[in-house]
Amino acid sequence: MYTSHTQADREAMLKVIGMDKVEDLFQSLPDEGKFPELALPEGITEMEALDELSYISSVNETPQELISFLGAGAYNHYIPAAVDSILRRSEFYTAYTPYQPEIAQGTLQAMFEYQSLIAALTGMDVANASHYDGATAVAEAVNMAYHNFRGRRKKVILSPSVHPQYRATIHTYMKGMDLEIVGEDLESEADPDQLISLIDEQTALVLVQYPDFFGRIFDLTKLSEAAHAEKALFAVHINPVALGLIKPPSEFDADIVTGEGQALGIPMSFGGPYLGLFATKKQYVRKMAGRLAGETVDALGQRGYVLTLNTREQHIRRENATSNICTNQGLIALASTVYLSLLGKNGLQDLAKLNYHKAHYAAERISTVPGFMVNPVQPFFNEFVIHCPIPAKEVNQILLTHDILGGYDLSQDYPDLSHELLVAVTEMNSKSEIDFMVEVLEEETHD
Amino acid sequence: MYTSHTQADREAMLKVIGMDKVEDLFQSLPDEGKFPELALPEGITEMEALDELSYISSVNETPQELISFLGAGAYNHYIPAAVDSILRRSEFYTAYTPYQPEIAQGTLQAMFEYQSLIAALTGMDVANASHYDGATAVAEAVNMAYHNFRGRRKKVILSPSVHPQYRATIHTYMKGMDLEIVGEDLESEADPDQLISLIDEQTALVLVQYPDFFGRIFDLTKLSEAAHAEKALFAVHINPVALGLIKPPSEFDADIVTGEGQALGIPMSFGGPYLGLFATKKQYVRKMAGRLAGETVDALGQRGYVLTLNTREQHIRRENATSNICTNQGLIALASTVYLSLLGKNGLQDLAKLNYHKAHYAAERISTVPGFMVNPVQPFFNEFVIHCPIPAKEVNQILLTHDILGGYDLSQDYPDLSHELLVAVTEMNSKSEIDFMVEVLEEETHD
Amino acid sequence: MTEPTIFELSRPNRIGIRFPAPDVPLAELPEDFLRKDLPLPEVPENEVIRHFTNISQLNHAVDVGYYPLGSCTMKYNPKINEETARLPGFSQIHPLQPVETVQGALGLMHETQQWLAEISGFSAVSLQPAAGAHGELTGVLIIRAYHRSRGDLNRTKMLVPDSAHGTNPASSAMSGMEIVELPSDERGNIDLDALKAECDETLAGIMITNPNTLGLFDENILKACQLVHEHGGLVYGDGANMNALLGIYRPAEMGIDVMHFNLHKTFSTPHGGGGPGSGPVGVIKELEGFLPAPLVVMTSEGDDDNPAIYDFIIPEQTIGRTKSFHGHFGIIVRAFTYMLTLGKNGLKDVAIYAVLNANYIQARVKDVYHIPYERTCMHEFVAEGKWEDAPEIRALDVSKRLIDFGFHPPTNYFPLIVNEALMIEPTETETKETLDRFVDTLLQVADEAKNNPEILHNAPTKAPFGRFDEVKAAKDLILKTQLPDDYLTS
Amino acid sequence: MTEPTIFELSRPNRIGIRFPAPDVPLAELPEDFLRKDLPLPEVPENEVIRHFTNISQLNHAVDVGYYPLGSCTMKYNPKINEETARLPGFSQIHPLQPVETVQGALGLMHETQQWLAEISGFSAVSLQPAAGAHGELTGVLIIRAYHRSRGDLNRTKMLVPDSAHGTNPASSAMSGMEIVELPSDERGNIDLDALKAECDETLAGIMITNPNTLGLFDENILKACQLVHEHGGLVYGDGANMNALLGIYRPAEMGIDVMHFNLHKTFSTPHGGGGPGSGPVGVIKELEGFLPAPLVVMTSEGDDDNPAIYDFIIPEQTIGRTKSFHGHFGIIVRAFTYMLTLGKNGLKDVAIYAVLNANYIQARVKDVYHIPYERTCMHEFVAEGKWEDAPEIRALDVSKRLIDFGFHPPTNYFPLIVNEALMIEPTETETKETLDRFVDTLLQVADEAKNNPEILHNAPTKAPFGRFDEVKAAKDLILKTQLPDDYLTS
Ligand SMILES: Cc1ncc(COP(=O)(O)O)c(C=O)c1O
Ligand SMILES: Cc1ncc(COP(=O)(O)O)c(C=O)c1O
Repeated sequence: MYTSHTQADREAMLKVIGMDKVEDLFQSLPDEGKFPELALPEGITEMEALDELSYISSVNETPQELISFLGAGAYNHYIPAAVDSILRRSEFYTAYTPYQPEIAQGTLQAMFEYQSLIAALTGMDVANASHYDGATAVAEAVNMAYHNFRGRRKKVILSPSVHPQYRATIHTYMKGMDLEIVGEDLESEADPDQLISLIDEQTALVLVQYPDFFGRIFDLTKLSEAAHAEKALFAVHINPVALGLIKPPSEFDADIVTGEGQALGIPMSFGGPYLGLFATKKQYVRKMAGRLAGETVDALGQRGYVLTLNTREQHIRRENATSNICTNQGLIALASTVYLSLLGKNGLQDLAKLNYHKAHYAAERISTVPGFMVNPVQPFFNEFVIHCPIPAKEVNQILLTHDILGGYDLSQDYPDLSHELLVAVTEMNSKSEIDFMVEVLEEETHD
Repeated sequence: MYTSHTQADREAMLKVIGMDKVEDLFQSLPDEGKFPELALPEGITEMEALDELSYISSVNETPQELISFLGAGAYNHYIPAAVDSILRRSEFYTAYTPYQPEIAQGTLQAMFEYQSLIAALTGMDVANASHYDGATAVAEAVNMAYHNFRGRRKKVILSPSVHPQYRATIHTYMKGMDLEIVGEDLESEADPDQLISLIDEQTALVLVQYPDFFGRIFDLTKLSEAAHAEKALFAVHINPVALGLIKPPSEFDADIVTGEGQALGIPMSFGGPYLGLFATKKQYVRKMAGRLAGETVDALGQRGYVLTLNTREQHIRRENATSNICTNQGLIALASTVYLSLLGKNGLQDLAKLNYHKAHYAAERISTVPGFMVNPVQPFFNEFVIHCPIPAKEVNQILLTHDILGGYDLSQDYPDLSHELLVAVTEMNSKSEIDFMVEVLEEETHD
Repeated sequence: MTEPTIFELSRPNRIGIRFPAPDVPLAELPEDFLRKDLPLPEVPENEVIRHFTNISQLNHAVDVGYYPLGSCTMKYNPKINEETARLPGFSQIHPLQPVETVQGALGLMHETQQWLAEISGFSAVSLQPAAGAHGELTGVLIIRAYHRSRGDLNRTKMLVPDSAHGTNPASSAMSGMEIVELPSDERGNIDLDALKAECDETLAGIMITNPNTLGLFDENILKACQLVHEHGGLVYGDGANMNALLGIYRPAEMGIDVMHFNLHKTFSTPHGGGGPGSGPVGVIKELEGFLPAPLVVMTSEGDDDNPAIYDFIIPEQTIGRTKSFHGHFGIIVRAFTYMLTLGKNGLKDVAIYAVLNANYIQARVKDVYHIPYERTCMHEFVAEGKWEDAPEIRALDVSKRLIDFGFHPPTNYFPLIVNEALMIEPTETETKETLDRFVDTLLQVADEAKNNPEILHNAPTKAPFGRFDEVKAAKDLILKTQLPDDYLTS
Repeated sequence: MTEPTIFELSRPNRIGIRFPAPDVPLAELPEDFLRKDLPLPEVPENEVIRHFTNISQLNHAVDVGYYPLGSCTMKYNPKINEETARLPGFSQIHPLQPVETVQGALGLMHETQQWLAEISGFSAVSLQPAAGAHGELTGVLIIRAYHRSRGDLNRTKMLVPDSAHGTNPASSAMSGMEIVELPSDERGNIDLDALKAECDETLAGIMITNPNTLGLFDENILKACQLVHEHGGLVYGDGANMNALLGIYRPAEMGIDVMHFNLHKTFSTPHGGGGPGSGPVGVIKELEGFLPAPLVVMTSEGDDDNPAIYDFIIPEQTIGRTKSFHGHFGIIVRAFTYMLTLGKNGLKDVAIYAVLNANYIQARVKDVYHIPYERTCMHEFVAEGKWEDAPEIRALDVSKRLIDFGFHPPTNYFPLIVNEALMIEPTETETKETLDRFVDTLLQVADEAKNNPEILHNAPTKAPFGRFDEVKAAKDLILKTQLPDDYLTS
């Protein structure tokens, strides 16, 4: 299909090789099992494939068909057309990792700018060129902290209000480490200061999310101080759009900042590929995993960029590398780079405020429905928990009959939060969508 | 919105100019009517515009929703993904006409290849870089023939089976010429040889369509000979996909070949932008309108291309130019260039055959429905006329209730063909679509 | 840097895209008509992509760098416009579908007609013309039809200023007009005396461009139009320069009776390396009936419960059809998207900043480049690329040298009334920094012209290609790839 | 050629995209948490586009030219895959939507799992891993979990051949394994004696790559796997080189128990300048229960009237979750499109022509470039970039010189067991003409190495940049744009 060997080519090539037929190329393979008859269909043409895939995709229901208030780690944001127009440039998407900098400055400069933007956004000294997603970025923070103390500190303090899937990922990643995780068994909606009492000299890392999984914004100053008092590292997982409005974690003296970059111009795409943000302080740069582009000059004195500090990485250090990561999220990082470049300072601020105002409007309106309650005290960004008069699962079912995705049913991860629904509101939700949801709630839960 | 002047920029610039405010720039304009308050809305953001346009577009019904057998000059063909991926390269689409060849070889080489492909497809010596569409290409053929005889021959013979809209366009274009059009008043489905008796020494041009508007394929040898016997020019308007299967018009010794290039990888897009193909014999190249790229070398001896024979064109020759055309269909010509490059010899042959077989299957099946008749003798390509037992308009109405666009109701242009429907079948129509249409016809016209 | 042609990349039996095998019984092929050979190239998809990707990189383009090409309005082409035009509901509809299945498309066309009418002050707009020149042809044919409808068969004289774009006389000639060229006065305006002298009973009209191709707003415009009207003529407006007037002044107010727009200039639709464009034509009330057919109208306004309903109509005295179907719909979608996003204030900003940018460059270069008609310009201005103390330098040399700095040169040798013209149109979408870099380079090149003319003569040296032998091209007339005789089998 | 960074292009109060004003009443902002400054660049859309367009042109890429980078399978990325992945029904769905609203997505994932299982011979496949290394981590954790489920807590020794990719030992180390490096024998196979010596009751398993990173099919593979199995270990397969085996041989048949695929190599999904990838993991029956959660299953087969129904399940003994959500769905759509278009025969052709191309290049260069392990290779081979009569030349010099001819160099310095390695993977999508041009250039460069070594040392000179000072980069550690102090206000 995408091969182009003519009969003549094949014959000429075999002759040079000194073989009669292409099957001879596979003489060193075991005879048994060679050339299996695969139980797969024959290939189809591009035109048929598009037809089939279009059909399959049409079976899914998108925000065109469903009003969506689902967030919980993936957000429906507007993606400027300019972002995809750059991503479609095949000089970017059909290039490999920039191993030959003389002919890869496009990729390298984009990486360097990505690092610069993420550092600026998080307030940190340095950012790497990406991890797979928010979950693995968080897991790599644990990995980094563990190795920072050469495995000698054996405790990680993990807030229960870190995304449940990220916590699950940490548990998987740390299977091979001699580490204990504490904190998750606090009450589900514990506030960060409740973690302080768990910190001790065995603590390698204290890890919280900001805004947390429930959308709440807490002052992390005390927690950070407490961690640092015991010389533990302090890691904060952020929502990058929120940082258009609220203080960066650097102001809490975070040592590591991770984030899920999907909100920065990446389609929801059923969960991936997303973008793991990872930034740290300069002093930890050699402990950090992942690729780094660094500025330098070429033989002509021209400024340019190369992959640097490779000695941290698996292809040089093998089993002693800071991580096993090799392929990262290059193109997705580029998308976020273009996105942040377009929005810039004022755009991100405006966007963050817009999300904030819409979410607060929604929260206020929903609170007016009898039986529904939103915590009136704790500041939140664009996501919040509503306490429902009936199980959240049932609320969602009711809403779905009206073509609304109500939110994330928290009982899936927090058995005690059976009546709690996590609702996200972005710039994509119009006032009338919010009003419609409130109307449905009013009508359908009224009895 | 797409301007980027900051307050500081504006002030600095006005200062250099020596003005106080931007309004001063417009001092030479009449005061009355200056700075009108337009009754237009304020601008909206990109996100809102996409929303609005998406909504408007969703009101239209596409071949996703409707099974379509509509042709009559615009065809639903499959467009390989590679075509648009090249069209989206902004080096192509944000460039102007290649006036500076040193930095426009992309456009110029693409033009040269387009000319080469159209010449190869039509069998002609030379093709220009495009006209607006099939209709205007045909009108330019008349224009060229008129000027070829310096206005001394005053008759154009036009077959009634040339697309009615093209004929209408000719009538508009020739308003300023001292020309008479004959032939159109023959019986609607007259065959080309019926035109022969109209040819005389006053005839500048004989113009037919091949396959004709009714989809029919005729041998044009005699007609061509008759035209040439009177030293008239002979022009043939073609469907480029048909030429994958049938003889090129060069085999009938055509002097001018025009065509609608939309079938070559251009979306139907409600009628435009399309692509006017225009090719001729070498001896007429200086009479031809439109841009031409020609091969040459640069100062270093490198092969390259420039716009050539500009002396035919309006920017040099002004009122004596061969035509007024300036902007043409550059990017659309590029689309067809990529399309033809992808299909190549075998692809275009396969496609043409596929269209042929499907159309013949449809014709045969429809002929089995009582009261429906298809001319069983005359060869056709992918389009054919069915005679219906009731007015074609009613047939279409019935089909539309089943979400089928039945075809083109010929009575719109040929009052005598009130029960005739022009049906097109392409590779996009599956056998089951055809069978479904036949089923509906059977059920609904049965009484 | 020479890239093989697509034909040279061909090898027998390769293919870039396949089609399914027929799912129907095979019909007999028409033996008498079968084609014997089809000398098309045979190239796999990846080679096709590489080929066109590689040659694309040889182009300068707005997305690559600055493009101050006079008269062409090389503004930025917003990416959202490319997306809306590709929405399946727009790109996949057939032009002959029953109107009830394409109400969205008709509504969009109707709205576009309304926007353009409001911007220009005309009473009706046809979207049918495919480009500027096509709009001119349409407009002049409307003028012709108007006179003929009044029995004025002798009104066939069309006045065209010497500064006009070549399409103006060419379009008039195609419409059967006799062209009389009008001189410009020393301020670059229409010479009123010369105009007056031509005003007789054979006068069909005048084709004016205002701002004219010198980038100047014609100071005699009201009088000129009045004169023409008084003598029974009509005024055609070449709207290529509308970028200077959006929200500033409506052409219909000057006395223009028919005008074309260039959506591919003023309304940001991409030039595509030469096209496609779109050249809607606006007319005053009296000329509505002559517009080309069909035109979109709203047949029912709609209300809260019912959408508005649109249809095509044929104006009573229509000049007919100027092309197939309904105009360049895909381009119209882009332009409509653009207008929607800008709105009335955004449109006005376009003109203000286009004019500000032009005057800024003019002010910064005028001491070094002679401006033959120096006054406040509109969206562009024309300088001369020649100096007494650089006798061997022509405007083209300046242009070629600019290429070495990554700039697209200005328009050369147009308008014809300026010697060694450098026609500079900055457009509104460029930043001050870009303008400054361009001006600094212009100044440097002027200096080189005098002190180091060889650099200019040899330029460009930093582009992928050096200067081309245009004479050879016209002499050899190689207009297609030369295929070897055994092309089909080798 | 240096392009300013996006920060350097910034000017206060410019913006590239705007958002609508709130359509809701404004809420009070959380004063205590408000950010004071946000040092992001301020750049209009056209400047952003120009910037990224310009830097993109500094890249070599598959769509620009040949890219025979060993171990990376830089095959052509079909354009249709880019379209299907962007269908709104795929790109716009939320990962946590109720499964009944995303049956298309689940069905596609299930089909992909089935195709990969059939191709590889494994009994189940998880699509969760994000890349090859992530698949390795997943796989090794499965091996770990398997041993622990049997109470084999001491099985923590992982054997890794010295030719292995760096991710192999790194992944094992992350999973808490102790790594023991195994030497290769003189034919490039696993050294069976060395293997035998390590087979004890602490053996967790072995990580093999077959074809290995020399591009050779390991002739000892069946014995090696048997040995490991006999001693209670499991065999991990690094599937990065599956391009050689599609439709030719199923890895599960060799005795591999767990393996990852690289969809971004074998299945044509684009590399994106470094990612994203997708690294599904296949396992034998016994290991199914350990796969990461969630996994897609068909809960009802469906019939003529009812579609099949799909759901997520959590395997009983799952190692857990290795990332959020369900894997790189957007990449999976591309790979699925690719498999559909190829079908069983097309997949087999991929392997045949990948191997044919590699052997062809090897045959043509082997007299000039020493091939340390010379035998019929699979989809790639490793040559040495050094000669006795060119003592100052290293493989890197050969690579840099190839750049001058428009080729991307082979992989350098990997695998580590070859001195001055040039690892060449032609891929199946290249034409014979391209291979010939590449070979001719390799031969010319070898000649230059001996007769004109300076050319190689100075190369590249025809790329936009010359060689970079990597030491300076590591010393200066400038890892982000250096902003002036007054960045926010200047
Ligand atoms: C002043 C002027 N008039 C008319 C035209 C012709 O427009 P088009 O090229 O769209 O036919 C142009 C475009 O080059 C122009 O600049
Ligand atoms: C042999 C081999 N194994 C493993 C990997 C790692 O795969 P990834 O980069 O997808 O993590 C690679 C890719 O470079 C490879 O070539």
